[in-house]
Amino acid sequence: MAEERPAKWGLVVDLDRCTGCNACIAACSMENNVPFVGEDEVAYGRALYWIRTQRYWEGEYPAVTPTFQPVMCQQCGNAPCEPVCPVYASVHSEEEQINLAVYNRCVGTRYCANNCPYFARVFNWFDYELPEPMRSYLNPDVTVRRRGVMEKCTFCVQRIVRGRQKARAEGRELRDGEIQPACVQACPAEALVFGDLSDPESRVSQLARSQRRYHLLEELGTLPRVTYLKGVGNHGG
Amino acid sequence: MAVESKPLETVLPAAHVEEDPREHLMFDPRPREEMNRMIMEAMTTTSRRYWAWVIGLALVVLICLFGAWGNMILTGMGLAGIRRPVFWGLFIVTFVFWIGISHAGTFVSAILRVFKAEFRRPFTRASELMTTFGLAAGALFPLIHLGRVWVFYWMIPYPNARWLWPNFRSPLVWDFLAITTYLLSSTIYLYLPLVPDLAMARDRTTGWRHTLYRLLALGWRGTEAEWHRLRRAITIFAFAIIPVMFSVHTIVSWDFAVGVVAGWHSTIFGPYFIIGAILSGVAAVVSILFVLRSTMQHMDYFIRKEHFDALGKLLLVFSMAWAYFFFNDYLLTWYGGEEAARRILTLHATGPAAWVWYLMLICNVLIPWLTLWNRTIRRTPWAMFIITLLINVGMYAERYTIIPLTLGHQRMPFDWGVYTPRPTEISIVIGTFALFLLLYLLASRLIPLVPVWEVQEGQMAHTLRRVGKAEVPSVTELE
Amino acid sequence: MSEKITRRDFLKLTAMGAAATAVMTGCGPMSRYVVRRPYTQMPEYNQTGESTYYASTCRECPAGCGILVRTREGRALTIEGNPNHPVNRGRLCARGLTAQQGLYNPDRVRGPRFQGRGKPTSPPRDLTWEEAVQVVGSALQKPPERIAFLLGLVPDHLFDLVSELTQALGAPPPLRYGALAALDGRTTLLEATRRLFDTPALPYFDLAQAEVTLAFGADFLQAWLSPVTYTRAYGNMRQGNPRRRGELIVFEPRQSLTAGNADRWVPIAPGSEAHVALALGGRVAELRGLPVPEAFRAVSLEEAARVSGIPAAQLEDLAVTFATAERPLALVGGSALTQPNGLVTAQAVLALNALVNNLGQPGGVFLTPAEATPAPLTAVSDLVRRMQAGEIEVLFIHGVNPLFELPAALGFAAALENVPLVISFAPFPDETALQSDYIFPDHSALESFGYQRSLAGADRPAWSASQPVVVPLYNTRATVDVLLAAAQAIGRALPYRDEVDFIQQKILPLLNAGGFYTAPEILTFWSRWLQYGGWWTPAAGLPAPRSPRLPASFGTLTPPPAPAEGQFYLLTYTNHLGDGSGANRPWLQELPDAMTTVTWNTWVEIHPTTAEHLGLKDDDVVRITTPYGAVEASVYRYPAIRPDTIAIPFGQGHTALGRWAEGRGCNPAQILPAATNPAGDPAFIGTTATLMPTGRRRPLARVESKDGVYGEH
Amino acid sequence: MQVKKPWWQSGGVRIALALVLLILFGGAVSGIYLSQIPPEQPIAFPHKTHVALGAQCTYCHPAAAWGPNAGLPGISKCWGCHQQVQKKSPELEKLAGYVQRNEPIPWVPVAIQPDFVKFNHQPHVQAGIACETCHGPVSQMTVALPQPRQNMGWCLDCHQRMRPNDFVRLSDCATCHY
Repeated sequence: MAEERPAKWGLVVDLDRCTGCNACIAACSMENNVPFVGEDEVAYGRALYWIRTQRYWEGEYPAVTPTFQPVMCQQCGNAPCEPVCPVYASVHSEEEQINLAVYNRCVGTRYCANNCPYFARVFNWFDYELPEPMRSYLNPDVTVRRRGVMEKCTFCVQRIVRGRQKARAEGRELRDGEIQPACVQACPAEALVFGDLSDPESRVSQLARSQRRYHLLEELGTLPRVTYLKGVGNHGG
Repeated sequence: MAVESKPLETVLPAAHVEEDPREHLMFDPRPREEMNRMIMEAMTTTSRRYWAWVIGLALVVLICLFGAWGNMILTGMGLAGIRRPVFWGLFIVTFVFWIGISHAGTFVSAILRVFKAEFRRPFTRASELMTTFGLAAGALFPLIHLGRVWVFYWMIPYPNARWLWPNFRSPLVWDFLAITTYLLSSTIYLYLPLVPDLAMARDRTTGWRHTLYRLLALGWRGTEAEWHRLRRAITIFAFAIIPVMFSVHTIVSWDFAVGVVAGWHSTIFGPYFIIGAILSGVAAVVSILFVLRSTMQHMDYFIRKEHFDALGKLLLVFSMAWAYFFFNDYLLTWYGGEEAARRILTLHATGPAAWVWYLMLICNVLIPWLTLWNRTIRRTPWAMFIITLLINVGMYAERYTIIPLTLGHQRMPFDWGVYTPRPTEISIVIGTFALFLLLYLLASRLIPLVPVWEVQEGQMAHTLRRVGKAEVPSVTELE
Repeated sequence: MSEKITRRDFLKLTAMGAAATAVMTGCGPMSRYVVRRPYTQMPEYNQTGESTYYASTCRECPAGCGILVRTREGRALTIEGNPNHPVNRGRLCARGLTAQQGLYNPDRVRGPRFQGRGKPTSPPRDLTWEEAVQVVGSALQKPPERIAFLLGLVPDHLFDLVSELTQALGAPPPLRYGALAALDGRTTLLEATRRLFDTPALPYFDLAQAEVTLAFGADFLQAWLSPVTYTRAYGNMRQGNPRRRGELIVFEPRQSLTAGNADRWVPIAPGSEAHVALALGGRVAELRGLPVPEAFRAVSLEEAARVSGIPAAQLEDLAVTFATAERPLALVGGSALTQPNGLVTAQAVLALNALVNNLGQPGGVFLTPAEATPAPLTAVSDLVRRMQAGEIEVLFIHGVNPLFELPAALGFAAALENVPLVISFAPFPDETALQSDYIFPDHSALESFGYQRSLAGADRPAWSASQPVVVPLYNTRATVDVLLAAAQAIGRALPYRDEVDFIQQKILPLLNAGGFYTAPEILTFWSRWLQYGGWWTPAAGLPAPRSPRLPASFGTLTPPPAPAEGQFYLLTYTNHLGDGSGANRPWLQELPDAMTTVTWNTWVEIHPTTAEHLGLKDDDVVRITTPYGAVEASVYRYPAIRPDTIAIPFGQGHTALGRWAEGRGCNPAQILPAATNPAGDPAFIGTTATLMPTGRRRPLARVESKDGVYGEH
Repeated sequence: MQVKKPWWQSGGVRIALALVLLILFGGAVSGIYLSQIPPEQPIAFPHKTHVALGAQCTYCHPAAAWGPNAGLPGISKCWGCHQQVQKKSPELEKLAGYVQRNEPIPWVPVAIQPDFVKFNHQPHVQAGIACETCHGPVSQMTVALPQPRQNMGWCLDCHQRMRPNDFVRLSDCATCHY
């Protein structure tokens, strides 16, 4: 049996490739049983996107151009959400080096969400029931959250765990690119790359060393595991 | 017992010289039995209006607080107006408000006791009750604001089948522990000086009141040894509870200050919150004293203009101190130079909800500074009532500025959001105010609201001595 | 005494508390016991708790992306891209990713029924499939020239079968129409390629390897032809080309997602694309030292600058950039085609590629096989005319929602009244289905067999296969089977046993056609076909267009009329809701529009200075009036649109189609003209509209913070 | 001392109070009791007999070896043997009935975890954990019985005892909760 090697999962977002099409949101929501909340609740800022594309405008007409930046949980190495949770529902995984959202432990203080500088966390304001037979598409690998629970991007930890179990059952190491979160898998522009940052040869590590790299709100010292690659030139960010 | 006589000028400010010292409670003694009777009368007299209030408030508590809360538990936190990114709203604002109010009792009875401020004597009990009931109302909010209140006990450290403990790094756990400690110690501190008065009441009542007071008076007989022990206990508690009081509001401020939220992440928050708490607490004491004085029998004997005057001076000082810390908050942010925090503070004054910020400054600074320097205003109870109510409105606005208005405009402008309170949370907040008033109303008819023995003790210590041609007030050091 | 009682009461209270706690926290698993029914015959490939994947084809738009549907215990869970598929290479867009919300939509039509056109005199009632087949059979027995089939853009196998059926009956061939194809300008592209290259075909632009791309109108990142293909190509153009980072220049009156991602967005006046393309072509020919073809002499650079509102210097700069680029590519589609000058634009831009010699080159233009192409709007209006004239006795409708998608000005609704028998095969109660006599619901896409063979995004010959991934949820039946059964019942049987047999016979020629797998006989081939999700050649390769015959003129040019005072050019465009069939997917509704972040509703985009001029604020409801009608929508002050243009997204404004679609926003088809361009595609561009504030406000559910992004409170 | 009895010492109130308490307490006790008894099964399947006859657990629950769920046998598996076995018993009659109607047997699994616990049999079987370790002495049971106190501490305790060096990974929240 191959020895378990702890991983340091990381994501690279190439903003020069990203078109802002939002397929990542759809992929994520369907994989992770993220409920839709309806027009009024979205208008009030209660949509439950685990990943959303921040769209700012640059320049003035006619040289105006949008900049797209998909933002999801940055899986900080030094995460502000973790120390403030009174019950360890927001907790660091030593094994995967990501921030876990343990739904069944959450009591719903929402402090983690206040303290997340990336606004990556969303809250189940209500129980969002799906009419029959829509519940049939719910992914059984992901817990359906009830009201009063925080949730956020998990890097599709269910896929990580499944992938590791599969590799272990077959007695081999994980291959680079074998595990892909739903957003990475769907991204039509191939702007998202996922992998193990502790392996210097992995594709994600190579991209994360790019000269175009930066991290969101780097000055806060949160050590995000998501690396952004700047758009090139003064456009197309 | 050292007896010292002081020159008149040091005891009373120059302005008081012409005043007859006999206007002061301490120099206007009445026979013990009469005073006891007055207190008993105040405690046992109820009017139709009183019961109407009790029933009304009880209904409000039942419907607005427990009804709305129950509905929110069953439906979801979405009934409150909180949203991404403003995850804390009125609940936490009101929580901090009540914790602030609860500082008054301890401040008045412990700090003023330690500093031997004699004017405190008639209203220590009234303010200690505020502490306990303020905490009772405030401590509900950490529960109310939980998304899943039915598993609140996971925050309590106890060995369990899950092998899990609370996260002691979390300020919410500190908060939980601090508030529990404070509630416990302030309740004991309320109870200790109550014992002789309960015994007094026990000896003057029959029926269920007698039974109740007999149980609560713990067999107090008033022997020298009992008095000695009581004094010791009160002194120990007075000193012990002061750090607890400071720690509680510091820890409440840490709920915010240890966060990475721009505008919260400030070292000044501990003292800033304590000063704010004392300001709002003392103001609330004045408001309550006015109500007691104008609604309960014989209270105009115990609570006099001199008390409003003294508390008014305190308020002025604390308002200035608060303004100083408010200014410091800006100073630190400017010096820290963080763009996000700077933007937050600018937005407070210019954003869509800037009126809250101006309301805070007007109520906390402008109004006290313009009025409280004036002796006549300080000695006009109804004016003081209005001013202190306004100060508490200002302090509420301060907490509102610090919590939802700060959370709404953090580092990622794309996700900014404006928070609007919704009926459910407003109703719950009103419900806790009703709860506080209800508890106070009930307590006012259950326990002596004025610590008779403390007043009597003070009156014994204060005497007018004839020095030459003048009558000079003098105080005997009791302990 | 009393003390004792107090103590005892206290103990009682404690016990009660403990008991209550025990009850409320739930000590045991009693409430959790559920009955499980194991398979009677456990399928070998199916394991409880393990996922099974089925390869199929996405039918949310006609691009035909390959999908892998993850199922477990007979339920379709998530949809992933098929990594081998030549169109999407494992990638997928939001529409495909949410297709299971169509399958499990609670508002589906659950069985054949008599619909009665929603008239109170003939209330709907359920039918059996035997009755349904009988109804279809007797309908097919009507005089053949009085039978009409109106089909959607998917699936191709149904179109093939109906073609054979109508041929056998002697009826006119089926019409294919879809708002997506119309807004793409597909017919115009087909006509342009026919004129220039002699082959009507949809062009395939090798964007990934192009180094300077001029795009006229085509929003290929979101809606045009095959968005996933082109988005992948876009990514590779930016960062996947080892030679250099590709540059993208887009001419559009309103910044679409594509223009938003461009290096340069040129806000061209609507309707002047042909002028610019011609002028650029002339200049490029000069710069490359070629004789300027006659057709390109029609417009000078100055005139183009005047008509389009682009400074001549900028046009010159663009011409130089394009002419001197290593691998230039010019791309055309969408709003550049759906206008009176559309056919000229299409020819001019395709010829521009010929000028820079990129036909069949890497980073150039190729032609995809164009079979089963959509009908032009002119053909549909012809059908409407015949319906109106009472020349149609039976109308079969499948895969299209003409009452929603067609411009209301065409008069389809009124014409439908004159058709005695309308049979819809819609799986959803859409507008048209509710106005039909019968609804005989087809399976939803994830329950059906089928194929797509015209894949505009494939870089090689390819067929994409569909197969059911779940057992049909309701009493639905494949339309192919219904038609085959009906034909048999009336004694006009086609030589196919059922749908699968039909598909197998149609794919027989692929057995040894050089695909990446071969098989000796159909059953082996069939299993591979289902396993891989289709058939395609192992190597990329599309025919290159032959060098074009450039006519002396591409056609007459009409300069766009400048809008009168108070009038604005009206644009409509498709976002992730597509042709509106996606509006009943709640997650597509919840998905923020890429450019505006608005969800769940329709908005009208107005330039901020125009809005200020008109005194309009965000979220003000305005009435948009054209000669053809009026709709109402909330204002979105959009900084990236020409001040003389307003734009409304297509896809909302349903009056039917289930709980999530109904009564939401407005349908711009209500106010679009029925005019066509010379190729027969609609000529929407150039329509002008007036704006009238209604005095009401309806806040849009936007995800962005107006305060944070625009600095407004 | 002549003190009037307070209302809460009056007999009626006390009896009423006692009744309320009794109901609450009784309800709690019976609730706890009900939660601990095994559910009714469609067929009183005798595990004991089958194990005694040498049937391996993974014969009927084969997926335990390679998948997350051990799986419940379908009627085809039961009938594979019982077609041959002539012995008549009422329970076998029931089985024959299901087979005849081609109906799945509506078993009620007893070894279940809540939705938020993602348990996978495969790694446990691979690590050589015997079925009885968690499922109890099935070889002595007729119908399977729920094992009490299969809570988180029980999982962690075993993880710590069996794999002390791997406990960081095996106590990671994401091992079971996501």
